[in-house]
Formats: sequence, C-alpha cells, structure tokens
Amino acid sequence: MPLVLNEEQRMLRDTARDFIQKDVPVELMRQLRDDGSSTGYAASVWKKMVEMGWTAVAIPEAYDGLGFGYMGVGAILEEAGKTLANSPFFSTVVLGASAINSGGSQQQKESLLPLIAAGELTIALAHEESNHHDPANIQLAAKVDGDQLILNGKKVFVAEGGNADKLLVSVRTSGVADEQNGISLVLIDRSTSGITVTPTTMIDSRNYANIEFNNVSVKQSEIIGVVDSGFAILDKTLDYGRICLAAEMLGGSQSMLDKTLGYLKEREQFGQKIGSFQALQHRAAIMFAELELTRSAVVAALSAIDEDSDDLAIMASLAKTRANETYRLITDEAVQMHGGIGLTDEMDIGFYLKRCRVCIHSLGDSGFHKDRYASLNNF
Amino acid sequence: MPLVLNEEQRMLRDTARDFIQKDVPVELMRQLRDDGSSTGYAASVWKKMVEMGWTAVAIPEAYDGLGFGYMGVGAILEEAGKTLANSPFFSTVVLGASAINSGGSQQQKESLLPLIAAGELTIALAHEESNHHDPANIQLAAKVDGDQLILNGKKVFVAEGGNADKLLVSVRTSGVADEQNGISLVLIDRSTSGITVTPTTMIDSRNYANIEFNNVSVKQSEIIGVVDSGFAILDKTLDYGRICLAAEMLGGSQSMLDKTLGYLKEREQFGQKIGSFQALQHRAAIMFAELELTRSAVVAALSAIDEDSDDLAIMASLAKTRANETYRLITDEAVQMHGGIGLTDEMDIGFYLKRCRVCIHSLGDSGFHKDRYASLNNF
Amino acid sequence: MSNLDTFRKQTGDWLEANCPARMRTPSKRSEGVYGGRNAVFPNEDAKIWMERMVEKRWTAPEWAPEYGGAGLSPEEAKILVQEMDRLQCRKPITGHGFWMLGPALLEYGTEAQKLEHLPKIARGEIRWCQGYSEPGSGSDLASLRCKAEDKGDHFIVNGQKSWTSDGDKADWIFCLVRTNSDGKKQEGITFVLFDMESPGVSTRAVPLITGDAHFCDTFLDNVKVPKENIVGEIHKGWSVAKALLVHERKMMSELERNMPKGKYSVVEYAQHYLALDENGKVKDSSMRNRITEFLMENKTVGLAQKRAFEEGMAGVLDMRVTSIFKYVGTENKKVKDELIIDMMGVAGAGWDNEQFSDDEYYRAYEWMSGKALTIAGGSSEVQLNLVSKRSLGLPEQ
Amino acid sequence: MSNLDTFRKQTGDWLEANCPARMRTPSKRSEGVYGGRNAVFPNEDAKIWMERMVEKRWTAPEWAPEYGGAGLSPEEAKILVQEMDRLQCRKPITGHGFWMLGPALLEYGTEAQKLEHLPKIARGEIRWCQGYSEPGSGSDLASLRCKAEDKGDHFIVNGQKSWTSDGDKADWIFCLVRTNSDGKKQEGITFVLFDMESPGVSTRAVPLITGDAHFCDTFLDNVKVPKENIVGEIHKGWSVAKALLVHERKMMSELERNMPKGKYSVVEYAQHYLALDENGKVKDSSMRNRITEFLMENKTVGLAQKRAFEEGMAGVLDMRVTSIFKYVGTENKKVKDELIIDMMGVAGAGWDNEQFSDDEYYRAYEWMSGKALTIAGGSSEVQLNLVSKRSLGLPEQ
Repeated sequence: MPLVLNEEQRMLRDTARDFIQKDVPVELMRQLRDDGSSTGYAASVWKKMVEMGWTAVAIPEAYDGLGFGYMGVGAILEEAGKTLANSPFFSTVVLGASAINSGGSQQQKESLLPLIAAGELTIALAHEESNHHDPANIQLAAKVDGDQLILNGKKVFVAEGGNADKLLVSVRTSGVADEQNGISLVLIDRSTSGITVTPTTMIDSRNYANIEFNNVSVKQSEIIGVVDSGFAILDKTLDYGRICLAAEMLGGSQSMLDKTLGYLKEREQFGQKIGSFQALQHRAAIMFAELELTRSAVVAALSAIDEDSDDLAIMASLAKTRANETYRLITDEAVQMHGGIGLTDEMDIGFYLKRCRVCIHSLGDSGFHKDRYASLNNF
Repeated sequence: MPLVLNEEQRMLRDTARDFIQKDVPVELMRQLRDDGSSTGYAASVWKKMVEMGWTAVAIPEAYDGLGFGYMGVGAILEEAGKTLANSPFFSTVVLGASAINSGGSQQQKESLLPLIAAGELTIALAHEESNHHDPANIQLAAKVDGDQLILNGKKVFVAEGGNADKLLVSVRTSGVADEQNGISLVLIDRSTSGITVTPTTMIDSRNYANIEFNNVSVKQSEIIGVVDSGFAILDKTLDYGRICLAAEMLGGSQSMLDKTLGYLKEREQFGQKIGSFQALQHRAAIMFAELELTRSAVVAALSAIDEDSDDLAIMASLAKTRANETYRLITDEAVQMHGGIGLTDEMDIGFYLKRCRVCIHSLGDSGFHKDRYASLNNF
Repeated sequence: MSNLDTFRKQTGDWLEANCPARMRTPSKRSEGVYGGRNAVFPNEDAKIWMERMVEKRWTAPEWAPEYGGAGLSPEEAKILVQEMDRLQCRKPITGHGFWMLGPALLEYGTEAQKLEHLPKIARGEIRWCQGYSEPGSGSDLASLRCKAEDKGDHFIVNGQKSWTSDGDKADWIFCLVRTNSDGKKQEGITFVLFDMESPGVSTRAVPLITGDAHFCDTFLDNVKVPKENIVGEIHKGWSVAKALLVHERKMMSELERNMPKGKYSVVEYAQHYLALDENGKVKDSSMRNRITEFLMENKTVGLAQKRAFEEGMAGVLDMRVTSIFKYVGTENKKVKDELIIDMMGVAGAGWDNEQFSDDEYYRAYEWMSGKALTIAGGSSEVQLNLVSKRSLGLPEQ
Repeated sequence: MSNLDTFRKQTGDWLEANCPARMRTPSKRSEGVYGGRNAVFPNEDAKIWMERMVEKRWTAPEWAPEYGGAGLSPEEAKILVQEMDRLQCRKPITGHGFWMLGPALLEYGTEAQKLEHLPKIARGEIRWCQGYSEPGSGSDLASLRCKAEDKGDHFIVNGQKSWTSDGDKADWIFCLVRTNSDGKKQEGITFVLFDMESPGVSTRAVPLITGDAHFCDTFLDNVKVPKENIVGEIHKGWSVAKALLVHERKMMSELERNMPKGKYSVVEYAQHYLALDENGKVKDSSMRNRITEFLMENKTVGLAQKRAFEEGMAGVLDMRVTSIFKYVGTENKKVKDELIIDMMGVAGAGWDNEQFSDDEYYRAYEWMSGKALTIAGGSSEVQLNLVSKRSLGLPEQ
C-alpha cells in the first residue's frame, strides 16, 4: 500500500493546484453565493476541468480514461478543498463512475464511462432518505412491471441533485427498510417524467435537492449490478465517496491552518505578535499534528482504493472520522484565534466553517463511522 | 437544596482539617505502606476520630448520633482525601450505618447504630463479584434453612474486608444474576465459621480482601430490610457511598492542585518560573475550573442525601463521574507538570495517582455512571 | 408564611394576572424588545407587557425607586426571576442599558448621572450601545486609540469603534476614549457617554457569517462630548470599563437561561432526531456519550452558579470561583449548539426556512452566532489568563 | 524474484532456523537483554540468541561491517524488522548504545572512536548509560552545570547527573559537561565519554512510583576524562546532544512496536474484560467510544510513521512531519495504558501477583511507568514548543 504519490500523480496535483489557485479561488465561491447561483459552480470552470482530463483520471484506460487511480482523484479534491472549489467532479467521477465501474455490466461500462471521461455526462447519487447517513435505510419502492421498474418515494440531501444529467438511485426492490438485501441501484435521467426536484439551501451554498419519485418508470436494464443485491456496490461506492470527500476536507483544513498561522504571525495584541503566546503555539502545534495524522489516514485510504484492499471499509471509516474531527477542530480554532473578525462575512473563514459541517454530515458523521469501525473490529 | 455548610458543619470541617493536617499527614500513609501495615490505617488515629465524635456525625440523635447529616460527613472525607487519611470511617459510617438506618428494623437500629456511634462496631460492605462495579450482578447464593440462611459464593474487592467486625453482604435469595429482585442484604460477623478472607494488595496500599463464603450460616433475623427486596436499600447505600467517596476524591484533587500550583511558582527552567509559561497557566486555570465545578456537583449531591431528594441517583452519578475525571485530570497534570521528579517515590504525587485509580473503580467508573445518568434521563 | 414566601405568592399572582398569554410562549429570535426612541415591538402584547412591567418597576427590579426600579432585595429579585421562569414569562425588555451601563452607573456614576439616565433605561425610553473595541484593540482593549482632545468643558472625539452592537439603532453610547497617550496604556482612558445623534457620529453595519448585520463600525469625526458626561474620573475610565466587563461576563455566563429556548430540551432533541434502540437508548455510542457529557457539564455549571449565589448570600464566597464562569458558561453553550446541530444531522446544516423547520433554521443560526460567545466580552484566552494570574497567582512572564 | 524478496526469504529462513523457540514468545518485563561486562541473561536461550545474532551482525544491522554491523540498506533493515515481527522474535539485545550513542558516533565520532566503541556495542560487550539531566536542568537541559576543568590533555569533572538509567549497571557513560560558563548556555557544553569504573564516579538508585529503581543519581567527584574521549568539538557538544535526542525521540515514538506486548490486543482486552451485548458489542457506550478513538489514533500514528518512511525513501519527505512523532507517539501510548487498566477495572488497579494475573500486574506497572514517556527525552511541552517554533515558524516571545 504505497503512501506517496507517483510521478504522474504528483504532476496531476501540481497542475490542479496551479489551476485552482488561479482560476477557482475562494472569491469565486463567494460570487456564486452572492449571485444566488442555482448550480453552485461555474460552468466555465467545469469545462476547463474536463479539458484538463480530470473526468478521465479514475476511469480505466479501456474506457477512454487515464487510469491514474484514486490517489490522483484525492490529490485533485484536496486542492479543490483548499479554495472550496465546487464542480460536478465529486458526484460524477467519484460516486457515479465508480459505481458503474464496480458494478455495471460490460455494456453499461462501454456506453457510460467514455461519456463521463469526455465530460458529457454528469451523475448525482440519490441515496439518503433521512437526516442521518444510513446506508441500508432505503424505503423508496421499486416494483417490477414487465421490463420496467416503477419508483415511488423520496430522497433528500442529494448533492448536485438539481444539476446532474442522471441520478443514480438506491431503491428497494424487495425486503424492508434497514435490510441490506433487497436494495438495487438504478440509473435514471433526471428529466424522467414523475421526478420532482426541489432545491434545498444548505449552509455551504452548494447545490442540493430533495427529490420525489411519483410512479417513475425506468427500464430494468438501467439497474447497475444485480437486482436486490445492490448493497455491496452501493457500500463500496459510498466508501470511495467517504475517502475522497475526506481528501477535500483535508484540503480545507490545510487552508484554514495556513490562514490561521499567517494571522498568528501578523496580528499584534499586548505589544506582541499573538503567535508568540505559548498557549496559542501549543494549540497550533496540535492542529498541525492532527492535520498530518489525518493526511496519513486519508492517503492510506486512497491507496486502499487503488489496491482494492480488503481493509477498504475500515480505512474509509478511519479517514472520514479523522477528516470530520480535524476539519471541525481547525475551523473552530481558526474562528477563535482570529477573534471577532473571523465571524465577519468579509473573511472567508465562515465559508470553511459552514462547508465543514455539511461535509461532516455527508456520507456519515463521526458517530456513524466510529460505530462502524468498532463493529468491523468486532467489539 | 442548600449548597453551603451550616455553622455546625463548618466547625466540624475546621476541626477535621486541623486534626488531619496535624495527626494524619500523608507521611503516615507512607509509613503504613513501608511497614506493610495489614490494616492500612493507624489504630490510634481511628481512636481519636471516634473520640471526636465522627462516627456519630450522620447517625440520628435518637440512636446516640449527632445528626449533622452528610454535608458534615462529606466535609470530613474531603479533609481526609487531602492527606489520603485512611480509617474505617467510610465503610462503617457511610456504607454500614447508612444501610442500617435506611433499611434496618427498629430493633436493628437500636442495637447497632449506638454501637457504631460509639466506635465499638466497624462494618465492611461485601458486594462486588467481578472487576467492574455492577450492582445487580449478585450470584452469592443464600438458601433458606429453617430460621437460617446458608451462604455460598464469593466477594471481591471488599474495602476494609480484612479489618471490619461485621460484613454487610449482598446475597441472592432468589432469581438469577443481574435481576434486581431476589437480592437481600445480610449482616454477618466476619469471624463466622466458613468465611475465608484473603487480603489483596491494591496500588493504593489500603486494606481490601477477596472473601469466600463456604456454607456460612446466618440467622434470617440478620437480614437488613425485607428478604428478596434488598436492592433498593443497597442502591441507596451505594449512592451514599458514591457521593461521599466523591468528596474524598475532591480533597485529593484539591491537594494535588495546590501542590502543583506551588511547584509552578517555585521551579525555574529557561531562566523563568515555569508557572509563567502561558500554556501551563491555561492548563492550571482549566484544572481550577474543573475542580470548582466538581466541588459544586459534590456539595449538591451531599445536600441531596440530606434532603432525601428524588434526584439522589442522578446526583450520585453526576458527582462520581465528575470526581473520577477531575481527580484523574489533576493527578495526571500534577505528574506531567512536576516532570521526572513527580515519578519518584519520595514525592507524594504517586500516592494520589494510585489512590485516584482505585477510587475510580470503587462504586462505579465513569462509563458506568454516564450510562446510568443517560438511562435515568431516558435516552 | 415567611415574608419571602408571601412575596413569591404575590409575585406569581401578579404575573399570572398581568402577563399576556402570548408573552408566556418562548420568544423567537426576532422578537426581542429593546425599547428606545424608535422602539419596535413584535406585536401589541409585547408593548402591553413592557408597559405593565415598567409601571410595576420590575424591568430593573433591584434598582432603587428614584432610579426607576422597585428596590427589591437580591432574594426577592431571584424569586421574581424564578416565578417568571416558572410561568414562562418573556423578558419584557433587555439591552446594554440594563445589564452593563446601569450597574456601572450605580457604582461609578454621579447622582445627577444616575437620576438622568437610569430611569430612562428602566422605562425603555433610551436604548444604549457600547463603544469599546477598535480595529487594533480586541483582546488587548487597553491599547485603544480613539482620541478625545480636551477643549475645556468638552472633548472633541475622533476615531473608530468596532463591534458596536446595534449601533445603528441605539440612542446613546457608552464609550472608552483616550485622553492621555503618555504612560501606561490603562491610565489615559476615559469613560464617556454621548448621544448617537451628535454631529459627526456615523455607523456602518458589518455583515456576519450568520447573515445578520447587528454589529456596526462606528466612526467618530469631531464629535463633541460635554465633560459632565464623564463617568468616574478623567483618565481613569479603565476601572469603570473593567467593572462593566464583569457585568458583561456574568450575563454571558448565564446566557443559557436568558436566551430564547429551542423547541426541545437536549434530551428531546435526541429522542426526536436520533435512532433509538428497543429500550429507548440512543443507538450511536459516541453520540450518547457526547449528550451525557454535555448534560453533566451543563448541570454542573448551573450548580456552580447556584453555589456561588448561596455562598455570596452567606458571606463565605471565595471570589476566585466566579472568575471561571464566563469561560465555562460560554464554552458550555458552544458545546450545546454544536451537539444539537450534530444530532439534527443534515437538518442542522440547512439554511432554508422552507425545506427545514423554523427550529432547525434557528439552531443552525444559533450555532453560528454562538461562536462569538467565547470571543466577545473577553475571549476564553483572556479569561484563562485572568484566572491563572489573578485567581491562582501564577507569575507574569 | 527481486533482490529484496530474496533477502526476505533468506532472512525468514535464517531466523526460523536460528531463533530458539523460547525467544519467539513475548518478552516479559524482566527479560530484557542489555549485554555489558556483567551481562545477565534471563535464561540460556537468550544468551544463545544474542550470540547468534552477534555473529550474524544483525544486532546493529545497518552499521558497516568494520563497526560490527552487517551493512544492510534501510530497505533490508526494515525487512529484517518485519520478519522478526512476523516470527515474533525477541530483540536479541538493546540499550542506549544501540539507539542513542551508536547513531551519534556514526555522525560525530572520529574514526578511532567508531572503531573503538561501535563493535563493542554491537557485540554486547559494553553497556552504555546517559549523563544528560541534572537536578536543576530537566526540560531546560542546556542550563546544565556539571563542570569540566581543562587540565591540558584531560578534564577533571565535578557535578551531579540525574535520571542515569541503569547507571549502576552500565559500563560506560556518554555525558554532557560544561567546559565554558561564559556566553550562551548552549555554547560551552562538551560531549564526553568515560568509563563508569573511573575513580570518583558513584551512583545512587532512586526508587520510582513503580517500585523500580533503575534510574540513578550519578555523582562525579574529580573524575578524570581524557580529551580523546570528546565527541565532536570541545564546547560544541550541544549539536551532538541534540542529534542524539532526535534518535531518542524517534525510538520513543516507536515504543509501541519495541516494547514487550501485553497478553492481548486492545480489542481482545475489551472482549475479555468488558460486558458485551448479544451482538458482541461492548455495552458501555462511553467505553466503546474510548476504545474506538484509541484504535483509530493508534492506527493513524502507525500510518503517519509509515508515510514518513516512504516519503523519506522517495526523497519527498517534509521533515516538519517528523517533529510531531515523539509527541503523538508517547501521548498515544499513555492513552493506551490508561485505557487498558480502565477496561480491567479493579484488576487494573491491583498490585498483587497472587490475587491478580501476571498480565494484570504487568499492565498496572506499565501504566505507571508510561507516565514517564511524555516527560523523558524532551517533554510533550518541549515538543510542542519545537513544533510551533521550528516547524511552524511561530515567533519567539
């Protein structure tokens, strides 16, 4: 399990850093918010990301991808996290393409993955049905009707749910809520009749939606994987998402630590730089330690994806828990150490504070992942 | 629920402080340890405590007591905690006399409480049967045989088990382990045939014992309370114990904080008093805050005993949890801030560190009490 | 029946008879009453309630009658609070005049100042704001530079104040200005009062991360302040400022009681938002642990305040204990806010009054605004410095 | 098969053939092997095992052959460690010579010093101790006062050293002495070596809270030290001392791997000592949460060390990362020790080899002795100072 980037991945990271710092600064996020952007990202930025080949990074070469693996995806997302750069990259590449690549038929892979690689198809995962991440808690009913499935029910907190071309929906084809058996994954055009998308505003100003399915008809051939046995693919896809989201959170944490260290070196009170006060020095050192530890967990988890490790679930829960708590710690400390000015909207800190909390609740909070980690370790 | 001592209780506390600081310093504890004392306390000290009337403090005036209540008992134990002063006071007065007073018959109270008040009877509570405090986990079997009970089984971690005149034993008269119904309390002479007492050395160098009961015969008239229905008295007695032990732990915490503050003001490194380093200052301030918060919880809990409050159980779990964590924090910080010298046997800090951990496991650790607090609050 | 028992009975009866039913429901965020020249009331009942309490002189119950109060003893005042809590009566009016300037004037003001200003506060006629912080002077408040030039019978003040809460709505300001730049920075500060309508005063609202803009930057451009508006002595305003900060800290440490309540208690939030097992226990081990630790801390902080009050009444209070309250009270409130939004999950990170409930929206708001509690009124770091140096006697570096 | 794979295979085969069965069981506390003139072995197998490894030159595998080592590359040395871990082989010998003085001599020693001292360490002939701290110089090590008077070709040393581990059993000491009292305190320190049998050296064992007395106060009374025993330059021993501290910190941050293991893994302790529900989950919510948090932290610390190693090999290591290891490694070990005795309940607070098991007794001992980890070798406070100032560039006060 390599814990360093290879040459290709390093180049990818450096390019991503240059592009994002220059073309997708945090000011863009502010502007999108102030303009009340309905997508939460700039189409021109997404276009350039596609041109740079990011949509192809994790897709196998056989399907027109670059095959750089998830260490590369993580490197991009970490850079994106630094400026809160938003795009359909995460939902389309990490959740959508991964699910298709893990569970799709040969025909689905051949028809869909090249489209994603080319930036011609975006996907959103419509999965949650309650306020708390709960993978097997699926009630959205899918009844067989000839070669069709008829969907009734609703999904909440669908990231990119108002933007994506297609929705990857977890549905219940048999059994009852909380059973892993009986869950299937199905890919549907967002514009299909019977689908009602209601945008929801979250504190991070990105695009989320609640989605209702009212007698929505979809061909059985659009099922990804085997009917009733979608949970394994789903959980693997979620693990990919948890790990890559942790990489984004790592970037945000890094950015807030850097900003705070800068302020500690510059701001004076009591006739001294506040960074010379030992109590703040120790807290800064602890933040740095937490960040480097979390970085190690995230890198190892990304590597676990690329190595197809048996420890994927454990590593995902580790990385997400650490990212949750580190991002929380560092955004809280950033506010506290900046003092009142950190709470004004003109500083960027509030954006990270808010993004952090949305990330925490995306794909499992620390309580969820600690419980899962304990159960996976048999205690 | 008064949270201040009244005049009588303040006088009692001041007398206790003077006596303990002068006649029962921590050096006495060291000497008892080095001498390999089998009792863990000095008989002469205990004699003086009796002479000062401490054994009578919490016993009602009707039974030759002083009726000062548990605020008074707590004040004595807090002072004792400051120098790790040990005696049969806690086990006899807080556990033994309380149980008799709460659950005993008129005849039992009349015959036993005056003896305790006069210092002529000591009692140990033989209750635990495993490594973790677990009130209803009683397997020690008591079978009816005419007007006798026949006891078989064993008890562990009996404080003062090798010293006390009588043992107050929780036994199972019906039902199975973990059921609250079917538990009875019975008072037995320690010298009764069939009782084997094996001393156990704990890190705090006090007197504990594992005790085996092998066909031990005791009259049914020695049952405290009603047969099979002893749990309520037991749990109330345990709550009294938890709260009063918390008072002792508060004293130990206070002593370690004071010692550490003294060292911070005296020790120099890097050309300055180490107490001038802000990181240590903030940690010292936090210790002080924790201690004062815990003091408030302990005083309120002692008051809850005296007021016979419905909140007794909640207050006991609150006080014991806080005392556990505050004593742990302050002993750990005392070691860390003293540096290497704090780990030498010639300093007293190790004694408090060790006593703290034994206290933590006596009558419920924080996990036990947090769980209980949550359950009592219905979540 | 003791006098206090009688007082309690009469107080309860009066409140039941006089507090409108709508004023006995939890107050929403936008429904605070602050009085002033341009007083705004959320509804007619709020106005009636304030007026009745003003007439009863219970808006500032402990102040002497000549200052607009009812001259209640501390025990009586506490009973009034308890009865208002019991009957869920809203505060009829609140603001900086009541819990900051008022107590400072009582201690440091001249008789004329007290007679002039206190009754107007008690009656809700004048709303006050605070001019303390400046852009370069936050935690290090004493380094403030807002300059007051001595012109004989008045000062001419120039400079900028920040964090003037509701500076654009207040009528008067109590303000720290520098009257001497030589010597120790604490020794050239003067505490003055002036009307916000004075020529040369302007304000700019500063948007916060909550979306609110109730703090202002206040610009002072040749503002004339008569010397009779000095509180305490010239150059010695730092003592007044510190005394006032003590009141602010006390208020902040008791915020939990004074703030509008959420829809549920913490336990009810847990029961409503979290998965429970068949015995009604919260399934998520770490969340159950967090809730328990918060509840224990919260209960203990309340007991500590109660103990300090009782010890104070009994004359045995060690004042060092009170030095921790601002720190522990505000940190505890932050823990609570974070805990609640975490229990709410996605709903706690929503910012949408349509897709989420009023209460969910309110809790997200409360979480954000609560981040200020450990910064304003002397940050947690400043509090820990004070505890360690003043209460514990640890040496200066 | 790559060269490294071949090496792994051969190493495993050799270890299986040569490591006595008893040396493939977990080492108990009293069973460490330290060599020296008066070497003590817990049993005959331990002696055989050390001798075989000495002959194989794998006691100091990375040292060059002329210094008693086998000249293994870092990758090979790591494979050796991994294979020894896999086969549960005990360390054949350990001590201050191996992980402190050895590396320092390799960096700062003269060729003659290396040839003189390293082979004796590698062969277990000479056991070393450390003379750093003094009663007034703990965290502030550079303030040391142990005085070395220049007598031409030798020094005469007078003073006292504290925390000399096994000073009463060691053969030689590496020692910091003050050769100049003028100027900056760091600039007059010299790093010297001398024989503990030199006239004027005496030791007094200091009992600790564990009951052990393996640290000594060492008294130096006119001890003669030849100048050829200076390591590095005169007055410039502080550089050597710091380099050596880095090795000590590295060792301490990896203690978890090098220490004798308890009877169980943390999860096994939980399963053995705690009440479980019908699904095998630990019932106590807060304890389950604590165990999880420890395991996550422990796993992450291991991953961070692994990452640093790999980044080092790839030439992309940011050295600032390594500055956190002593702090996080030792704090993590303390959390583990406390967690385990808490899981054991009463048995974790026992001090009785009869009523409690060997392992229970050992864990209580380990908990006590572990309190030293965050003090010795640069306390956690010193580590945080270093991280904040050197790695993060925060300003001096």
